[in-house]
Amino acid sequence: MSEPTKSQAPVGEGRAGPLGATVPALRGLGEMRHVGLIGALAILVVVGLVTRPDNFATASNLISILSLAATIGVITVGATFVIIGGGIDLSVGAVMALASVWATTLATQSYGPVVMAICAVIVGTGAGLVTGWLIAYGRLVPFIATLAMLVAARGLAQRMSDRKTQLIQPENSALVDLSTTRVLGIPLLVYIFALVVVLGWVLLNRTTFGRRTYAVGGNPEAARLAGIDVRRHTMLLYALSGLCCGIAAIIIMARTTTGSSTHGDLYELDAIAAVIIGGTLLTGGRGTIIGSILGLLIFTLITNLFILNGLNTSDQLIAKGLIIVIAVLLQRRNLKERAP
Amino acid sequence: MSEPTKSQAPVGEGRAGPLGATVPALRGLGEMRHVGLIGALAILVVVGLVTRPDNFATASNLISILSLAATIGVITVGATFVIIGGGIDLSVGAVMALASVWATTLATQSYGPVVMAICAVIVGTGAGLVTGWLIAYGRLVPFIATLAMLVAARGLAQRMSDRKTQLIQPENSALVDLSTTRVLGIPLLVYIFALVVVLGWVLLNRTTFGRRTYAVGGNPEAARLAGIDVRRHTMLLYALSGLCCGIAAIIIMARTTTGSSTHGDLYELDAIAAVIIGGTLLTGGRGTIIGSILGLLIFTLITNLFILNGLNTSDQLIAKGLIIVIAVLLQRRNLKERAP
Amino acid sequence: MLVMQGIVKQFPGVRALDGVDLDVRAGEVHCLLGQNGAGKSTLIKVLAGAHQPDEGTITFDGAVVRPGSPIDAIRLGFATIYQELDLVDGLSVAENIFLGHEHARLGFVNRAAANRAAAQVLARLGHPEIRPATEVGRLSPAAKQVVSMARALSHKARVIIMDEPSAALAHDEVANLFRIIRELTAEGVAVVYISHRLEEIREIGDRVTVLKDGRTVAVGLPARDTPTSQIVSLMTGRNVEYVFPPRQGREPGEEVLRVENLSAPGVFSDVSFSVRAGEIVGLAGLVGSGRSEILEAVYGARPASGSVLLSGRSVRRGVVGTVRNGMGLAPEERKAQALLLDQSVTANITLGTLPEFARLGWLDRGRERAEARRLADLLDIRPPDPERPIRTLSGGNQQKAVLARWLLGSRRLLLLDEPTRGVDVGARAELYAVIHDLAKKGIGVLLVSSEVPEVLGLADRVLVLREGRVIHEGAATELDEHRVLDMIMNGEAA
Amino acid sequence: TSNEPAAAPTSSAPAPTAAAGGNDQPGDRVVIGFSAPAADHGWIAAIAKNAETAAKQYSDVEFKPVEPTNDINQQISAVESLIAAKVNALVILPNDGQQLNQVALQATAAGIPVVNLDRVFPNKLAYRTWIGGDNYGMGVAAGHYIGEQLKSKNVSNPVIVEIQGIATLPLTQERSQGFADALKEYGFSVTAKQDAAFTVETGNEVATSLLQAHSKIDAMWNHDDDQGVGVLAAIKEANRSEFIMVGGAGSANAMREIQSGTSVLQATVTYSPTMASSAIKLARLIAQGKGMSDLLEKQVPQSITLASETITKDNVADYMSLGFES
Ligand SMILES: Nc1ncnc2c1ncn2[C@@H]1O[C@H](COP(=O)(O)OP(=O)(O)OP(=O)(O)O)[C@@H](O)[C@H]1O
Ligand SMILES: Nc1ncnc2c1ncn2[C@@H]1O[C@H](COP(=O)(O)OP(=O)(O)OP(=O)(O)O)[C@@H](O)[C@H]1O
Ligand SMILES: O[C@@H]1[C@H](O)[C@H](O)CO[C@H]1O
Ligand SMILES: [Mg+2]
Ligand SMILES: [Mg+2]
Repeated sequence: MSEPTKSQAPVGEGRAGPLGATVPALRGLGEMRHVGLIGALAILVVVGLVTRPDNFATASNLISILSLAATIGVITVGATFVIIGGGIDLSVGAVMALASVWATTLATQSYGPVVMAICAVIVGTGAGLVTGWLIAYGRLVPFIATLAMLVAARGLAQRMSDRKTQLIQPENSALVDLSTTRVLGIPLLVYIFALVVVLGWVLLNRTTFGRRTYAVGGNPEAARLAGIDVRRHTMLLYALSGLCCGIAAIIIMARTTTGSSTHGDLYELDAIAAVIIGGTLLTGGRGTIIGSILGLLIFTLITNLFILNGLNTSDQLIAKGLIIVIAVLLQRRNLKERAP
Repeated sequence: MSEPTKSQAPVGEGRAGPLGATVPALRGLGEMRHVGLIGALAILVVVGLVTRPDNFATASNLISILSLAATIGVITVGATFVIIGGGIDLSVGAVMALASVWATTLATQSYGPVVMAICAVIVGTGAGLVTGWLIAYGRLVPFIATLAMLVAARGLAQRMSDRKTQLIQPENSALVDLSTTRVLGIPLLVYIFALVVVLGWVLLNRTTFGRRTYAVGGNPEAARLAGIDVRRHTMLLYALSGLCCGIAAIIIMARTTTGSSTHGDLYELDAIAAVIIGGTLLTGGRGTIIGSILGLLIFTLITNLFILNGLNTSDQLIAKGLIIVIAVLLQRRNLKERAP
Repeated sequence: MLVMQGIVKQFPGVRALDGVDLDVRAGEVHCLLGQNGAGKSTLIKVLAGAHQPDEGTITFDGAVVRPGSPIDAIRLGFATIYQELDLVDGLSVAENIFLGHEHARLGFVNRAAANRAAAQVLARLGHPEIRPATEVGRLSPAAKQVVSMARALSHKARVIIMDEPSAALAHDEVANLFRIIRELTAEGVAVVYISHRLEEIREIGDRVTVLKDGRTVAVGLPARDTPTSQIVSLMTGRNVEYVFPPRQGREPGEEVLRVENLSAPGVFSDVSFSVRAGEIVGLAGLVGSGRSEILEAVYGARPASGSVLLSGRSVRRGVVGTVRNGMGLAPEERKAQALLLDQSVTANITLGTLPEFARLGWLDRGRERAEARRLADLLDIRPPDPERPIRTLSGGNQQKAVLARWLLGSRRLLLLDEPTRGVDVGARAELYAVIHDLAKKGIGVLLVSSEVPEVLGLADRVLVLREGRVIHEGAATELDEHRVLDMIMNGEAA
Repeated sequence: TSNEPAAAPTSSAPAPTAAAGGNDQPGDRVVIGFSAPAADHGWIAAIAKNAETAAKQYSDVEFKPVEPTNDINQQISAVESLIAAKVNALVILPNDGQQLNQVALQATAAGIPVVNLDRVFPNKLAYRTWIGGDNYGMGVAAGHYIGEQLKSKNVSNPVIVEIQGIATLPLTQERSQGFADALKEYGFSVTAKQDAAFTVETGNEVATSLLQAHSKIDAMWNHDDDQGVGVLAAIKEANRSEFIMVGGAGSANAMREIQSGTSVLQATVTYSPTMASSAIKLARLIAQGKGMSDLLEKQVPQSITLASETITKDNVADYMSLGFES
């Protein structure tokens, strides 16, 4: 996903003045995109309110939407970094599964919930470092390296767990409390989700690490010439994604009270889809955390509406396909489209 | 003003020495990559010969490997075009499923095997045209448009089949004969596979369509300014991919004697992985059919070896991850790597 | 202060540098000259830590240094403006300027400080109107060039290397650039300056080093006094000057292009003109005056109101239609708009006329290769191997391939946007001859160039543009450089 | 195999029999929530269909299914939404009993009785009643059938091949255990084992390679008749017939193969999706506070395990009406 200069710079798009100033209409486009997403969300909310007036807008339903979104949400934050940085991470679901399994083996469980949580985070970050290393220093294409990690991590998770679902022991139920304990009526894990989003936003928008991520993804050659250690940065991006998978593992363990090699199946597709619906380009160099989260909420909301309205699966799938298309058309004018 | 001095054209004659001449090795780099893949295949073959001397190298095992590879193989040919053209097609498995279901409804079956085959091809191509249109003219990002098609096509397939597996009726067994009838000891469907590969190769390497595919994927703006109808071409690429899915549907129907909405699950990942292992860049503009097919054969061979050796799935997965990494490292020196 | 000795750099199949020497003094403008592909960019990339030399030493302030990476070079005090614009489109102007050395504390960027500092540098460069918060992807090539310069200035560098900084700049901008260079040298900074425009060298340069075929052929010649003929013959091994073929021998024929009331809001308005067969029409104007946009609109690549008639008939809008009807465009930004970097020179040359090499879609590859080879020889594209990937060619040779694309097939009208950007003196003469020959064959040519002498020397008729409007139209012979510059800068219609 | 000119149209949901007696008389209106995995194969599809058909028979039942999904996380949310909607009873076929245990506990705590269908919750507090098949027993039945057949043919050291469903499900592991235990009684063991994910296509792929790995096979047990369609196609393609094959679950297609007498498939061991109809009936009774009228107890029992029966050419006619379409 790298090619530095394939900038399909639309012939003389949006220049102005002698050399400098931009046409104002174009300036706001970043946020415009979000307006599209928010519009799509709003429409879904209206549909919810109309079709299920008494179930949809309840606090409990909103909380359940957020809890549902939390796992993939945390992963999506990491995926946004990787994709802006010009990469892709297919291993997220599998790494989360591996972290959940490792953290719930009897051996790990004997050290108590804190160690379990730390274990999940370390396993996730470690797996991310390995893929990151393969990509940055081993020169593997990200698609292949993370696909290999996907396959290997699932295999390892199955092997560790002997393909059994590992229950969290009663003495470690503090971990499960993340899902059952509520503060101000909201489960702890939703706070974790929110915290990861906020930290991710700050990291991306307010730190050199974040800004360099755009450079590494947008034009790696330019980044290198500017003195950025592109390889190290690339590796760190995957480690960050792995870290998010580790945190997601904690959440899924809390929600399901288990660690399992089957957790997170196909999360990679959902996470990537959310990032892209959110306006991040697969070619790297552009994108926002807020967009990704909005994209994810759209997905989650669609599912929730389907559940509330008891549609059958086939119709749901067909409708989902149409809604994806419509949501994207709503936020359509993707400035840097290929094939102009 | 003096006369144009073009006649003295070959100015820096001397430079032909150090600067001018190409080292032959460089020219062959395209094939070098294939040498890596062939090396990986060779190693797998040796492993097969050593571990299962009497089962592996039998004609019937080789044929069964080719039969296994045929379905995704045909899809991979289409996927290679789409990816070289700078796109991606996640809908392949679902479109194949839809084509197989449509072709095996009672209504279609009443017209006999030829109509069934034509139906599969038309449905596949039609679905491809729709996604292609959405991408080229509706300006949807390929990832999103084909994801939407994936979801919708599966839904439609489920709806049409009422989620049942549709058996091919005895009177239409001519279709199943593609899998059971052998010419020179090789099932007909393997010939279909071979034919698609050859035609795909010719189309990509010997026609204007193929050449334009590289241009559209490599630099769409340059292609447009060179007078290529980039949109139309993009649409046709997806139609071509759909066509391949239709042909793959015929093969899977012949092999399983059924049409089903569950056919082709996750084929998109396998096909894309094969294409990328084969050396095609996800950014478009580069790649070969031969590479993709070699990549696919490596995958198929791995699975075959595992099953011949009675390995369980977990170990298979771990080993697969490692083998992918090793295979790619073997063909590593990917000229256009990021972060040089 | 800075000495490079015996530098050798080998690429797969090419020895780009074959023992180069360079000696730069503090406070001087040291010019690097050489034909396309002579190794200038490669040499400065070695200095900038972007390439590692295979042999040779670099001495800086008396000590041997080895810039192993761009960071090392920057730390040593070398700042570089690269030939290909290397900016990150998705980041703001300020972020690009300070990329890699951000204003930050504990990893947190201080955007206000960065924007302030960027505004200062831009003001110093004479471009306060470029706002630090603007996304770089939305700037014009010229503005990007300014940002690249700002980036180089933002380092407290002792050596500033500029690889064809003026290629994307118009006349007034170049003057501005020179002002900056003089300020820098006055402070003792050394500037290594690469350009194909000899008159620039004369104006700003102190000493000249000439490269040919990856070797140094002359060191430290005085920039002002060395005769042009000597420089040219050092570079090319023969004696040519900045020459334009004579206008005789061409008889403008029927009208091939008629443009009426072409307007695109905010870009250009009410543009009308015509081009006849065998005629070369030049568009002169400042950067940003709308010349490229007019070309693109004529070509059908950008929406505009008004009418475009080709041989009296209106063509279907859109590039596909205009190309089919015999138009061709050599665009301004070759990397972004013209080249398939991964493909061979041949594939790049034949891209616009593929149908002419095919029957029912089936390519005749033998004929394709033969034609490409013929053109590569004609334009002296080097290395003379059309099967080589075009990305391994130097900038000027890539540009020749872009032109070659439209020398194929039956074109009636060619639109050339900065056709000699980055092309060396020797090759320029060849390109001029080729353009002239095209016109002789009855092809109409519409030419945009930021070099006024080029427009005046090549064109039969000149349109002067200012802020999107045609302010003068007339025969080239009735104009001189001075008058054109007056018009485009001060708007004085004659 | 929806295309067979179906002899018995609604075969899989047998009409309520007279034995149900007064229990079928309308009672209090109850809302029954239903959650199951995505219907990506015939057996699960039959489960969903049967549940719906059973619910429709009662005017006092409002059936409230939620989006079937194979994602645990989503199934948890789906069940949560049913709890929030305050249904009167829940019928849950979890993707994984252990992982949905907590949310079932929540339902029970909220006063909603849970009928656990098929895959079992580990904590008995999580459900009121469990109804499901006997997975271990299924393996045992398959093992005995194959053991008997091979014994009677005096085969020694037979090559026995097993094709599992989804390897990670506990029920798969139970089935394999039962199979191995039964074979042991004859002195036999499984030669090779692969999992095939319950789909026609994976069944076909795995069988294709397994047939290559073993040039002579004596017996094969395939856990699931849905994937069995693909397995049979692979066998036909390889032109093999030297072994006997036993299926699992009891699909109509498998029964037709058995009946034909020309197929390698000679038996199948049942795991009937009719359990879904029964689960709905049980949920209704529980919600209405009724018992099962054939039993003396006033309350519905805590667990009901269906027996796994062996269908062969001899008795296939009796079972035909219970076969579900793949
Ligand atoms: N998409 C656009 N929207 C608004 N204004 C634009 C757009 N593209 C170009 N412009 C404006 O049109 C004018 C002409 O642009 P441009 O710089 O390409 O002209 P040019 O004469 O070809 O100069 P150059 O030598 O840089 O090619 C400028 O004022 C520019 O700001
Ligand atoms: N990355 C590379 N791989 C292979 N060959 C290269 C590479 N970069 C440059 N070359 C070759 O090295 C030689 C010198 O190229 P360089 O770019 O230094 O020329 P230049 O003097 O800057 O020319 P121009 O004036 O056209 O910019 C050329 O023959 C070019 O083809
Ligand atoms: O137990 C069932 C079946 O036996 C079926 O074959 C697959 O899904 C399981 O839940
Ligand atoms: Mg250069
Ligand atoms: Mg221009």
